[in-house]
Amino acid sequence: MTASILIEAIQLLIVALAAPLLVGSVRKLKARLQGRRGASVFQPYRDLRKLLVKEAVISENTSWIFRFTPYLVASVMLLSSLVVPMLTTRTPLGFTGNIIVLMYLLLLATFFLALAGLDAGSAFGGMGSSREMIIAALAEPTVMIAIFAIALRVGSTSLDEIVRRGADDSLLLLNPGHLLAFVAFFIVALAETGRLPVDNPATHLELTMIHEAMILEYSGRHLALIEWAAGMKLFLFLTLLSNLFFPWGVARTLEPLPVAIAFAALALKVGALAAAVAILETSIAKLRLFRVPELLSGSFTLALLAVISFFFVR
Amino acid sequence: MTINEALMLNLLAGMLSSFGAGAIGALLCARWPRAARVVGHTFALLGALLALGLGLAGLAGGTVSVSIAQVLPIGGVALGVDRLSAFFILVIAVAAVPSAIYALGYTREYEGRYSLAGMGAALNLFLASMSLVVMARNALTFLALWEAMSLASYFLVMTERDDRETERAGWLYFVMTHAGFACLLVGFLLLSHATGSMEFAGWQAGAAAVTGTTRNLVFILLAVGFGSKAGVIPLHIWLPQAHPAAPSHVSALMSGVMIKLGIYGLVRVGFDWLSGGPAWWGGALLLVAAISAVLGVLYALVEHDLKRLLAYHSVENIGIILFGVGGGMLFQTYHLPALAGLALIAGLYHTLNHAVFKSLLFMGAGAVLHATHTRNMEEMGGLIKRMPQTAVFFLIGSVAIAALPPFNGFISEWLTFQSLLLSFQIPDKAVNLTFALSVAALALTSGLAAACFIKAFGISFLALPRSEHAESAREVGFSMRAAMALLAVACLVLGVAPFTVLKFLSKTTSELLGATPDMQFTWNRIVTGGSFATVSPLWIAVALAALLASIPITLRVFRANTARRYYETWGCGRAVQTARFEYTATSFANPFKRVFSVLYRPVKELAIEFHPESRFFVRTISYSNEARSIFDDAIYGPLNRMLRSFAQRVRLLQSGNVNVYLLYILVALVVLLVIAR
Amino acid sequence: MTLVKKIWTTPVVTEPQGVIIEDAQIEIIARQIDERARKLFGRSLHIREVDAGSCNGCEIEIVALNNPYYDLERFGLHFVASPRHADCLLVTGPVTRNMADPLRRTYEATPGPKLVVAVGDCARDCGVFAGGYGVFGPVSAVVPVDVVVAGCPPTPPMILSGILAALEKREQRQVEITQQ
Amino acid sequence: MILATLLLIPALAAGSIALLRNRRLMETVHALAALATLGTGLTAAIRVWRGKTEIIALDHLLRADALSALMVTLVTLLGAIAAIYGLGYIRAEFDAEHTKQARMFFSLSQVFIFTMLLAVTTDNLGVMWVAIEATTLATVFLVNLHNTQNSLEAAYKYLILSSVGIALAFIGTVLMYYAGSAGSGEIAVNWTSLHAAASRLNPQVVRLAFVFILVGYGTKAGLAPMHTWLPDAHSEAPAPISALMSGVLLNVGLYALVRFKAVVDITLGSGYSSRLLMGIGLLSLAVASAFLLTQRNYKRMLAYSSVEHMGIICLGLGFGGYWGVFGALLHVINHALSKSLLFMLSGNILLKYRTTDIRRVRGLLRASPLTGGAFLAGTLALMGLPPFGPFISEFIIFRAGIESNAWVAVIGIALLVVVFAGMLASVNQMLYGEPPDKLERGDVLKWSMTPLAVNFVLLVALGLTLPSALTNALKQAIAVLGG
Repeated sequence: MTASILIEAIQLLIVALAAPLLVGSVRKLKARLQGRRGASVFQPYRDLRKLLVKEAVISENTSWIFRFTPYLVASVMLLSSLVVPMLTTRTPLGFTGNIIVLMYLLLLATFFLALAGLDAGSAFGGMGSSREMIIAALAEPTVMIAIFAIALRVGSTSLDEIVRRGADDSLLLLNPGHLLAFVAFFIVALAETGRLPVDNPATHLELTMIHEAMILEYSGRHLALIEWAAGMKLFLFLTLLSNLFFPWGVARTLEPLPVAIAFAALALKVGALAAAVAILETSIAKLRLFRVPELLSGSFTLALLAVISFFFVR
Repeated sequence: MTINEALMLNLLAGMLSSFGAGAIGALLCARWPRAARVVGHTFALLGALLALGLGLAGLAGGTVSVSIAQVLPIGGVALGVDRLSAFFILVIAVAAVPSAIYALGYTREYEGRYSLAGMGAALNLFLASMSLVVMARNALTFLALWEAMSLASYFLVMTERDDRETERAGWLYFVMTHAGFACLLVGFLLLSHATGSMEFAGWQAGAAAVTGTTRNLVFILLAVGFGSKAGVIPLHIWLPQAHPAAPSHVSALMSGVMIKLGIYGLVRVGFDWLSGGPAWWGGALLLVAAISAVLGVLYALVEHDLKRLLAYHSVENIGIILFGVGGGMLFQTYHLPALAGLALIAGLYHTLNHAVFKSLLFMGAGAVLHATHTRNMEEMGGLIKRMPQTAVFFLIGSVAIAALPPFNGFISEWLTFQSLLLSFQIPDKAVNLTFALSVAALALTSGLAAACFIKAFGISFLALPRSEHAESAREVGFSMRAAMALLAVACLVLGVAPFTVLKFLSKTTSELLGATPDMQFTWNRIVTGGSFATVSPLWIAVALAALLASIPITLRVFRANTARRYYETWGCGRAVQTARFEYTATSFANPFKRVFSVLYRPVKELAIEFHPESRFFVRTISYSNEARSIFDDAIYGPLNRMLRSFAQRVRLLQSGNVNVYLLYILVALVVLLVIAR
Repeated sequence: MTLVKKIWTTPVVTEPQGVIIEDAQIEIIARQIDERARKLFGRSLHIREVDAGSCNGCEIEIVALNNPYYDLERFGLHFVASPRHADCLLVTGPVTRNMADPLRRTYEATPGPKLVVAVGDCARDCGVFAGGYGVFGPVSAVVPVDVVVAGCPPTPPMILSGILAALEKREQRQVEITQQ
Repeated sequence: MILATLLLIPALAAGSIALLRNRRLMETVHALAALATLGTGLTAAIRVWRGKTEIIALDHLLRADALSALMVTLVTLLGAIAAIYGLGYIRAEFDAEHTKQARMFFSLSQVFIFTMLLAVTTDNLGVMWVAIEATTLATVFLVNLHNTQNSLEAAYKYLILSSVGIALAFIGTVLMYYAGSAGSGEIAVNWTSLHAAASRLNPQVVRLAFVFILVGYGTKAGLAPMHTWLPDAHSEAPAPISALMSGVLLNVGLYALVRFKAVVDITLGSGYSSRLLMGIGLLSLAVASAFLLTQRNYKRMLAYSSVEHMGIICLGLGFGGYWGVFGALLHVINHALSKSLLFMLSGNILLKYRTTDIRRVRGLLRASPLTGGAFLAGTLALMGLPPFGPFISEFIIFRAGIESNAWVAVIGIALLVVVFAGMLASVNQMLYGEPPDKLERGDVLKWSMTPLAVNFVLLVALGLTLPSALTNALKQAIAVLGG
């Protein structure tokens, strides 16, 4: 019991603390790929610390929704970090919900973020909300079908079960459905976390913004929470991708050594995925907004193929 | 606790006499509108409370059967309560109680404008016929009550009768519902002919003997009849007309409850009267569910009339419920009763949930309408500051209908997902694929629903008021807020403590299917499909609350700057911000319109009037972007035109010329003589 | 593929810290900024650029700060899209009548603590545009300016050092940076 | 004896009114005669039903069995209601200067009642034929009571078409008689004799005869395509007369038809007449639905609705079997009650709005709540909604239909939906909205409307329950028809 609580605490801390590092690393790698030196990988921590000491300028038009949202979004991400199996196949709080619960929790955060975007009455915010929601809505079927594909293979939608049974299956990567589902989920993860080619996290042009446009009004600690939450979301998605599809090294017991190995494995896997994200972001351009549905329907097709392949291979 | 029949009977009698007293009392007070309002709604409330008791008692296992041979010929009136009936009585009551409370305040401004006596009578009649129709135990009782329910609701829709739009809405509603009734009539008559009984019990016993075309025909007819009441696409067209036209508490009842009786009928058909059928029945329901859910929400997205938007969401939610019902039927076909139970529970739970949050939302919309006198979202905005409590209630309803934790919509949608995902146990590839696509449709629906309610809440309640009406809006009266508060609390309770309902529902479905559903649950946890999935709604809520509380504390501990300064919205330094800078509902929906343009087939119109001196100065711009309804264009429009042109042609027969008339008689004679030979 | 290859073969063009190629100042300034900014903004400074009527000469120089050669980001400096996110306003150009109010609003919209750096001769004293009918006045006539960077246009290193100066002299208003 | 009295009262009343000059006196005689007729009629009917017997008078000239009793009840009951309503209506319509019209109205009304009573209580098919022809003659003048161009044209058409129809019916009757004579020697022109000899009739001739009778009496019953006179005549006649024409007279035509059907069914089996009746019933429904869908005149709307309901009754008769005929007879009652209610109310509306154009009647519920409310209830009843009688009778008819001829029943139900759509649109238009500005609020003819409460109460009662007395009465009537 103590060990489980400890593991939960560790997971929470990992997500909370490593998220800015992950963001920093992706940025650093991107800078290097662009031939720049770039900011330190720890720059996001500095940004957050600075934002916390600044005052918050809040639009007069806003309501409590605007102020409440950053806290909610951050809380949702922290809660999600307790649900996702990171180091061990047994997350004590895992029973709070399966992967569908996780997806809906994330949608809750998006919901409020989009509301906050509308709250100030600025055209940018509304635009961001509208765009964010169409992408979120279109990504949803792919997520669910990809989940279905995984669930079919392991016979469960519980995150623990998926990881545990996946780890037992040595021929995992030979399964075509598995790989298809992975690619589909990866594309969706990019869309959900606001990465290229769906959204450019570094843009300055309001008219091309999606996520940024929604948070254009935020400042000070609110902005800090939202940036932090965005980092955590990226971290969570990369963790999901790595542990659901490549559950290597995840600890089966709560003893220190396997957990330590799991930690290292997690760092490696997430690092590799982060590198993949960075390379992808450097090598492709952002899609026009109305091209994004095509990308997402492509990923949906892949996910559906994964499901079909299960039924026909079975 | 055992519930004896006397208690049930007393509750039933009490309920009916309250509704009766309400109806008659309201009519007697026709000269005193205020008295009519109070009497009508107070008795409605009392009756609804008794209905609540009846429903709960029935769910706890109480049964009752009443039959009065004297009233209605051919079998007389036969009523009975089993668990399924009791559950639907509960659904009715759960929406009816707050509606009655709400109506007390809401209808105050009707005094002197519309007939409150008629309205009070119709409301009581409506509630009574709804509660009774689910208890009906033979064909004629059911049909008579079903039509009485339609009639009462038609009167309620016609309350604000000065409006031509209301007139059209009432007409369309009643005609559609009557067409549905005609289907039911034929279906019932066919079934009773085939089974040789007018009693429902007889149908169940004799259903196995009904085979082939008749069986399928009965199913199709009943599905169409009940589907038109439920508002499934393409039989939904009356819904977005009638619900906005009705007074808001009536919309709440119609949308929250009445359309659910279509679901009740479908459940009865599928699991009781016909008890199972070929796979295509369930498959067809799943298809209809997917179409209703996705198209329902898509039409809602481009709708800027707040109440009409909600009405389209009812279409969507009926689709979600049908995923459960249709899935259940498919499972039953493949002899997986445990899964059928799970799917049915999901559908029924969503039925209850939808009743709760849709009533809440309609009441919220009603409060907004009451305060701003408009249903057009483009004229709202900023209401969260002017009507803070209503805003909170509407927000809770929005989050619940968007199926987000920790509210009730989430639980039922989660259960629906689980039941659909567990379909892999069916050894048929085509069916598997159907389910997979249903999963996708449901997921798309939930995403779009979230988007739509961001629009609905965000555009109506947030930012600056878009019109003077919205500017001068005030919070509504106590009774209206109290009603909404009740429902908002219900949303939360049903969301964090689903075991309360699941306990009853699992018994209900066991009674219906003869097998325990494939799920276990305790007070804090639901497990489906062995270990297929778990959820602990209570823990999610608690953990979320705890984390929410901990973040500000943590920030304080780390001495974050807590200073706040209010300043204007950032608009690139432009001089003033007015509501015209805001993103509108139209613009919010535009990306959706473009992405799904195949379905919307939008008609755009851009008219710019230039300054006479120079084309660079614009005087006015008007832009409109309307979505067209495929169904109007493809089905109802042609049908209507066909009927009318047929009628026009037939009218030519009545030329006014006596010679021609005589010719008709002659022709008739000759034709008959030829036939007679 | 060619893109990946190119990325692979192109060396890092940002000048390493400690090697002076063209202007020894950059490095010095950078290091100074590093120290100062750490105190006030924790080595993170987000900049919002405001063109208050400039001929865009200064903008070209400012944009150059973002390129791989100068790579402003490595110092924790970053251009942002909204004054709400910014700590520092970089104002260029003589303030035209139409831009005076927006500039003031932008300043107000920026959460404190905040800096204002006026970039270019025009921002300092309206430059050649002084007295023009559309000109309202120098930046300091509209918002409190921490540092003025002279030059038409100032070089990127000068702008950098301006930002540094701003960090140093927050209490003393109006510092001028000129080419030595 | 009672039958003779029954016929004598209206006959005498008609004669005496024609001689009277005092308007009040006319009214009194009219009302009293109607009530007396009602009393006598009910007594006779109850005697028939109670004793499960038939009353024969005047050497088989008059004969009342259970079916006649049913018709007598309807004629006298609605006759009385229309008479009392008519007092107020005629007062409002014709002032002191138009006493001539009033006298004509009262007197001819009594004649009309007399002829109808005669038609349903005689055993002699020839007399029945004459009586039915006489109804036409009595009503023709009533249709033209206002003596306008429209009413004259309507009356003219009515006369021509009904006469042609009745002529065909005459041929049918003669053929029937011939069939009897040819088959088995001499028989009387009495229905009883014909009925008794039915099994011995020449089937070929009977076939032929029934077609003539169907077309002939069908014209009188307003069945399509012989209905063309009906909308004109019914909409032009004064409201109380329209009420009787639509509510009762059509049924009298149908009554004649049914009498022959009973004979024909014995000769040829029920299939033959069933097919014809179902066909003509469906056609009536279809034609009526088309006209109801685009109707602009509310009196014509009610008239077409009568065509529709006659179609439904024909369907019920055609479906046959106990329940089919039961439903049809019950529907006869229900239709009579609701249609007469509505036609009388349409009189109120006409007095109030001075127009029969649906589009110009707005806000009826607001302008005259009582009339509007009753009109709404009546149309709901006509459209077959609970808790009114027609709902039950239509249900029974279609139940019989599904069991005997499902497709016809389904088409019938579908056509009813179209009818529903059409009527609802018209009624919506009339009842709701803002009444015209100049119109003053309140109901007209308040006290004359009181007897309408009888219609209303009976309609609701028949919608909620089926008293055993009525069931027994109908059972006996069905027995007469050989069902």
